Amino acid sequence: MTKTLSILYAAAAGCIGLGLAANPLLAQEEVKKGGTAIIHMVSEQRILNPALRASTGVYEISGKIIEPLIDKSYDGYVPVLATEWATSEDGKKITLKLREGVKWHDGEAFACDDVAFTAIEMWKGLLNYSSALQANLESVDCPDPHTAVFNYSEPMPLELFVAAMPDLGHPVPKHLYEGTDILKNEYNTAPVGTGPFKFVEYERGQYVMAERNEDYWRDGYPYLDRIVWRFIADKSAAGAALEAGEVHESGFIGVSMADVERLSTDDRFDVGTKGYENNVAHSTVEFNHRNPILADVNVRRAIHHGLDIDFAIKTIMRGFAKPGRGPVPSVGGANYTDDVRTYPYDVELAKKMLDDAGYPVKDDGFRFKLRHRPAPWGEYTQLWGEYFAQAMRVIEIDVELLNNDAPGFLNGVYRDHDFDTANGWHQFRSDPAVSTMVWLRSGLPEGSPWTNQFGWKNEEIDELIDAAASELDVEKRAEMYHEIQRRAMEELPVIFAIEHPFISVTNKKLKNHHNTPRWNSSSWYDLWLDE
Amino acid sequence: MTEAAPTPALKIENLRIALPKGSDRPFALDGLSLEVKRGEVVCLVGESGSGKSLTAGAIMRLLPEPHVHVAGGAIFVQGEDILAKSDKEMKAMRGERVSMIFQEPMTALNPQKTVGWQIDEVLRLHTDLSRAGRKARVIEMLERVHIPDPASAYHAYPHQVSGGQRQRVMIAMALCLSPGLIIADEPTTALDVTTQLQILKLIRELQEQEGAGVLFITHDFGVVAQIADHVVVLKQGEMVESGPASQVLNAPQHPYTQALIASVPSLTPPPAKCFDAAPVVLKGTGLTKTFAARGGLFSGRRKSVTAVDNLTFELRRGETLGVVGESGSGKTTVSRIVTRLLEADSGAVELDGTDLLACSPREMRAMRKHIQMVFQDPMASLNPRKRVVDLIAQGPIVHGENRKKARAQARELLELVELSPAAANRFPHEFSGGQRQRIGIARALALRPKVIVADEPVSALDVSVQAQVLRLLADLRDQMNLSLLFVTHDLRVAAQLCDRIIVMQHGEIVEAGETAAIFADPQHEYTRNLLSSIPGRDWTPPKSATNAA
Amino acid sequence: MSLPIPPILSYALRRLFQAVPVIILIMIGTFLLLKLAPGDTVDALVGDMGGADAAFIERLRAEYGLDQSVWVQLWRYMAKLAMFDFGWSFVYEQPVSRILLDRLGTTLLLMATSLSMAFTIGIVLGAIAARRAYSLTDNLISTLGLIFYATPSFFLSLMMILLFSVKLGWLPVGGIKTITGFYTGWDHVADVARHLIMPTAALSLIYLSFYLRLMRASVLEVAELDYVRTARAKGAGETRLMVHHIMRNALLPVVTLLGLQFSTVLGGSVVVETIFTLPGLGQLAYQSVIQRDMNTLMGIIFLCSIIVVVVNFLTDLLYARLDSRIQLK
Amino acid sequence: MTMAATDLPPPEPSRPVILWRRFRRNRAALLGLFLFAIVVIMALTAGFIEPDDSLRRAGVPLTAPFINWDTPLGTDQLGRDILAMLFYGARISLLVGVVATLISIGIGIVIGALSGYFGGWVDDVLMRITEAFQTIPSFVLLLTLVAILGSKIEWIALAIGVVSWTAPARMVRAEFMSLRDREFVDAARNLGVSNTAMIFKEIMPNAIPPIIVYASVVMALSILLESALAFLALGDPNYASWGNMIGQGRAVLRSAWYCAAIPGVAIVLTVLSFSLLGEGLNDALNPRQKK
Repeated sequence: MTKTLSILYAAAAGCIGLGLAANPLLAQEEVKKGGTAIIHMVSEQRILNPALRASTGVYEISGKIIEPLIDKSYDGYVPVLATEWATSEDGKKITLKLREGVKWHDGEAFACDDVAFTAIEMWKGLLNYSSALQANLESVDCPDPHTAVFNYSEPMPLELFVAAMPDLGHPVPKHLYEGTDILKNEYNTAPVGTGPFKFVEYERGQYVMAERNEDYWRDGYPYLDRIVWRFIADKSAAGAALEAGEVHESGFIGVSMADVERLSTDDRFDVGTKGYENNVAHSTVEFNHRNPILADVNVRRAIHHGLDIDFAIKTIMRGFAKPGRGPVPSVGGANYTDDVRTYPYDVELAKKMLDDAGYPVKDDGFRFKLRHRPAPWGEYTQLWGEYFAQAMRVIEIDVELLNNDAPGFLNGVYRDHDFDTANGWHQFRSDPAVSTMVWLRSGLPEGSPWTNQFGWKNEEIDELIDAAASELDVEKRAEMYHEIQRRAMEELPVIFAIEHPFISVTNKKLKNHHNTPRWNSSSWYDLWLDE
Repeated sequence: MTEAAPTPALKIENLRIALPKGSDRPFALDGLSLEVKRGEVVCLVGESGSGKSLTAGAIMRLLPEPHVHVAGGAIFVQGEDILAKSDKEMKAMRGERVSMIFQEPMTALNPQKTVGWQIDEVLRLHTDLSRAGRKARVIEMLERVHIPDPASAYHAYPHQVSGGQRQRVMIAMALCLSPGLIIADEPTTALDVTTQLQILKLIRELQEQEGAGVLFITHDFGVVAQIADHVVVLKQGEMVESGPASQVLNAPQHPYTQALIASVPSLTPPPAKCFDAAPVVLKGTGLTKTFAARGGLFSGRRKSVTAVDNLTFELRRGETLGVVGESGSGKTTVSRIVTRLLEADSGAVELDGTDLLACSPREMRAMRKHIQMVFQDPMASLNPRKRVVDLIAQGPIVHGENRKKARAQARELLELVELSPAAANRFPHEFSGGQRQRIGIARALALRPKVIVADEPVSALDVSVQAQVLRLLADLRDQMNLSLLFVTHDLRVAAQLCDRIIVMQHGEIVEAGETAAIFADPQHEYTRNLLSSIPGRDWTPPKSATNAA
Repeated sequence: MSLPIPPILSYALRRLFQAVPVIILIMIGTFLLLKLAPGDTVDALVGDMGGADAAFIERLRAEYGLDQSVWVQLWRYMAKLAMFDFGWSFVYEQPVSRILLDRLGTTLLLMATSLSMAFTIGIVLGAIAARRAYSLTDNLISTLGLIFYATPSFFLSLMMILLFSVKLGWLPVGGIKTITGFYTGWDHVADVARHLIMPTAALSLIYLSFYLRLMRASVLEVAELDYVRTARAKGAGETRLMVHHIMRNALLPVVTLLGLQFSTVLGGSVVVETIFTLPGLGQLAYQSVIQRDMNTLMGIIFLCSIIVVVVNFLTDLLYARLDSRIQLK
Repeated sequence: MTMAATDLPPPEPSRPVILWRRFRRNRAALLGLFLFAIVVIMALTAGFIEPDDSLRRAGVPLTAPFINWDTPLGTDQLGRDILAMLFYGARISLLVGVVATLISIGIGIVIGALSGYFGGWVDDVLMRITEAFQTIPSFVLLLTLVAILGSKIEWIALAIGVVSWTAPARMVRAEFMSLRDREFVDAARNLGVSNTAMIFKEIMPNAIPPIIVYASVVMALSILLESALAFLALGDPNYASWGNMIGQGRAVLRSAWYCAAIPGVAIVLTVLSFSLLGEGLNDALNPRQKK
């Protein structure tokens, strides 16, 4: 799947493939030790405790300082702080062997107590997304300092547990948190972990700095002396900083798409999507199904036909994207199918469908008006929203864009449901179980962002989603997801219009970069700088 | 310094000063010739716009060039042709060989520098004296201009000394290098009459000591009579008469000079009329007004000033009551209290038996038509955005008159105040000062008031215009049987117009009575002092001249 | 006749006393205003996290006291503020006082440099323009000032970054210091100065024209005054006139503007700090608004009020020093 | 002898003629007027340039200027015609400028007039409120208001007006305080004119010239503020505004500079025109008092 993507994107922008292909050759070079890698980040992270906040931004920094129990490589899940994992027959007990001889940065030994404390106090109660996952976790036993036993009241599939660990399985030192107000603990912003780099300082609004951990448990690592994460909110300025050599890498499309395109032809940089294999996102158009016009599937279909997705990909995403095919993205492996209904760009057809649906053009030149909320997540969501309005006017639907800042947008769409259509940018959550669930399942509690708050309800799909989640047979499960995907494309509760990969721009002086599937979140113990 | 005695301090030959294009005349000054000998005071007399101040500018070479520039003639300061001098040479002349005293002592001194520093600057610019030497010289000068406590005055800022003292400082500055020529441009116009006399005496005294020539510019024949050895009269840039003071003052040759001198109000009041039979129209009782400095919580109390203290007066129908005093005497406050533009602290103002001070704002608005005002500054008292007809008609309209009718009446009033009806549709700035004051009078009359309060109505006007306006006021008063409360600082004016006067000092009446009686035999020392300070008191303008006014 | 010693202390106290109701008004107004905005800090946080489930969101809201009524929240806030407790920032996970302290330095530095640059260059150019009023020099200076004023600061900033950082490589694109430089002493000062050149230029060029125009008008006006004529009649030359007689009086209205401009410049620094990633209060204020970080924003506004009060006080002192006629009462 | 009282000087030309003569003397102001006229003409003729929808896709995205004559100034990322947006943007700029200025000057006049005319506690209270508004950095207040109201262009104009009234208020107050002491006000009061008429009919007309001059400053500021909001992605995307164009254009600044530069120059020239106009109006309306 990685391959297909690479080829595809290489086709879109010829040079990226070259950049990636050049990598293996360079890997032969002799490793140089020392140096400081400077990494660009768009927004400040403020909290640096991955056991309290699950987001890529937090991992990007804290992943070098606080290690997870288990990480992911191109060859599958690999042990980090946990060396072995097993489950009991009834699936209610998961036993982990913990790595010995690991020390926290303050010199204390890492032990099962830490894992037990973090799991109960943070993963279960305070960590977003994890609280659902660990809802049935009853206790964590420590038969010895290097064995942790997770006790569940209901069976917990081991694969699910393991798959969640790279993101939701970061232990923190119990001795620094016990007996304190966890949410206000000072180590949340000055993390102490076991990772290859030790936290040095966090200058608000400027940078976070971490330095080499001399006592790192992987002998001889890390190579770098220091990592600095620099916050530059303005993407144009970030592009300039990359060019001026003031930062070495910018991940998660931290520069404008125009600069991504421009820098991809620049010899000094590797521009590519490698290292984000689990991370793709959709640019969507979301309908408020409470609006009777939009409740009509033919109207939604007509709208989709009115969107020139190829144009949008070419112009807004500079070709670094592909048309979406429903809630499961093309990186979804076996669960993905492209055998779904598609909606080619066809203005005349769209107009005809709207006429047929009973919405002829009125005197003012429009059929009806939509109040559209574009997500304020920066350049492409903004342009995508404006493109939506532009395209709708071509098929005689008037669109009023309601621009707001982030809380205003989230509130307007997800809590007040004060919109007809919205557009957004939604990250695929590694497993279709999660994504289909949040997007298509009805009956979710009000107010949580990036979930189905659109008034969409289809009992058959609800049933399918529930069934797929508990299905153990991999093939059957995949078939169910194919079916959900097909129905989603048929019914179009949401238009998953464009599938985006994430893109990094990396200075070629950085070596061993983007060598794992969640590279920006990983520990970078083997990263080095050719300077 | 040149000791050659015959060289005059200043000699001007056929001087011509050009005005910028589009001005009302091409030359501000056309063909002026005069000579100021050492030890002589030459008065350059003229009304506003006669070009007298530009003459001073030309001598100092401080005209606002290139718009206004010397277009011909020659100026010799102590024999040197200054028009031929370079800027640098001229700079060296100024302050050292020719110096100047200005009209407004407040604005003519830099507010941010001490008095000492500013006099010292002259020495710094023109001498090599040491610091201590300069300071000694400055203090000496301050002593010579009779400033009390020169040592502390040295460190005072201009705003910390009184107007008269400031003018003394200016004089000290002008004289400190003993220049051969001193130009005094209306140096006493802004001063009170008693101060004026002191300053005039001081100038004379120092000039005699130094033997310098003085070119004294003024519009006031009283001042001329007081100080001049020689007089030059200017009219619209042209020299109309020149001669020894006694000759010009007492036997003017040119009709213009004659008219000017005739306009100077005589100090002899007309015979007293009897008003005992007339009813009292306006009566003030126990009026008191104190200005308290506004204080905050931490500001500390500032001294409050009692502007008017327990003032009582009566005004009968057809009578003119003059309120006379120097600045700060509270005379203006009286006019404002009576019209309730200012709230008195206590007392009563009865207008035909109604206490104005007890009226509600609504009642007061209605009462206002009975008591109207004529203001001092004819420019500032007319709303510049209103046409004349609207200005005059405004009062009646406010009091319920039909607009059309009010405007028609306004046009009639214009004729009454001897203005062309064509003036009705113009704006105030298109008129001369005297004409504007006529408009102000018309406005006051529009409401057919019983009482007119006039606050220094002629003090901003040239002497000839002043005479006309005074005559108009008197005529109207008699014609309409008006009562006039007339506030003035000018005793000559008071003498001409007022039946009775009250003399005020520090908010109190020091003397009151019939004008003729007071002028003839002042009882209070202050009144005596005032009367004796009137410049040119001993000179009586000749009445022989054709009385054009 | 001698000048009494200005009772500065009592004056300062009185100013403070007057400022208190204004500050209370500001604080309550800002609080209620921000409460009117759709969404709260939890929305912003959850948006930042990339989502969370509903129960978690409710828990956070309760944790932060956002489930209380607005008036309870306001009362609690004001009660704390009365003890100079700015509260906790849920966005930065730090006490607000610490955040403010971290940011204050940069902002004060930026403002001090830009305002003093704008002021100095503005008055010098203004004086030159006025002395050669209506000449070519004057037109050039005045028009140039207006053009700078008319150029949006973000536009100017972007252009400068393009030219000086990317094309020429002379200046860093942003930040307040070279993070990996570890400079100390004068090297540190020089490093910070290098980082401040472009933001200072961007910010000061806007305000420059204010001072320039005001100074030009002021000099022209003062030059017409009687005492300048007096000084000329004493034989003083043009330079002397300018230095001793015109400048100080002409400066008075300009100094007043300096005091008034402080909070305006703080507002103007929002954009400049954002582009140049300067960790200052302007950028923080912007972030606080869009994150609904009530406590931080309130802290900034409070701090800003205090600074404005202090700056105005200092301006008054300066004014009183410049103008001998003014005595502090 | 002297001029007879009834002799009147020849009548002056009408006021507009005088104003124009004074205005004309300032060459920079004439340039300002010229630029301003261009902006107005652009706003008026926008409908001719693009009768339909200025935001429609008009050509291949990111066409450079002077290549395709259908889109003479090129197109932006979504293929929108930069020329059409420029013309419609003039409308938005003028709209924002005029509306915000009216609001700001309106509030300023009311507050300043009351404060300056009545003085005393009215002045104290109103000035405290003004100080409060001045203390909060206006741009931060603007951001807050936009966060509350959302980014509709009407709201933006309103918010800009609301944050910029303090300076006009102070100016009007100062004008009123100085005019209040002028004799013509006493004269009117002495005629029995009421407070309302005094404020609006006597004093206001005299306070208007400096307000008009200041309005040009507010107008210029409003346009700059709108563009700064748009730069922070808080503009109204339903309209082609110059600020929006720069905000979006900066993403392609390096490859398609014209997307940001053309509206950038438009803003500079427009704001410049207002400033120059303001100077000219100042010359025309407040000529130096002759001494």
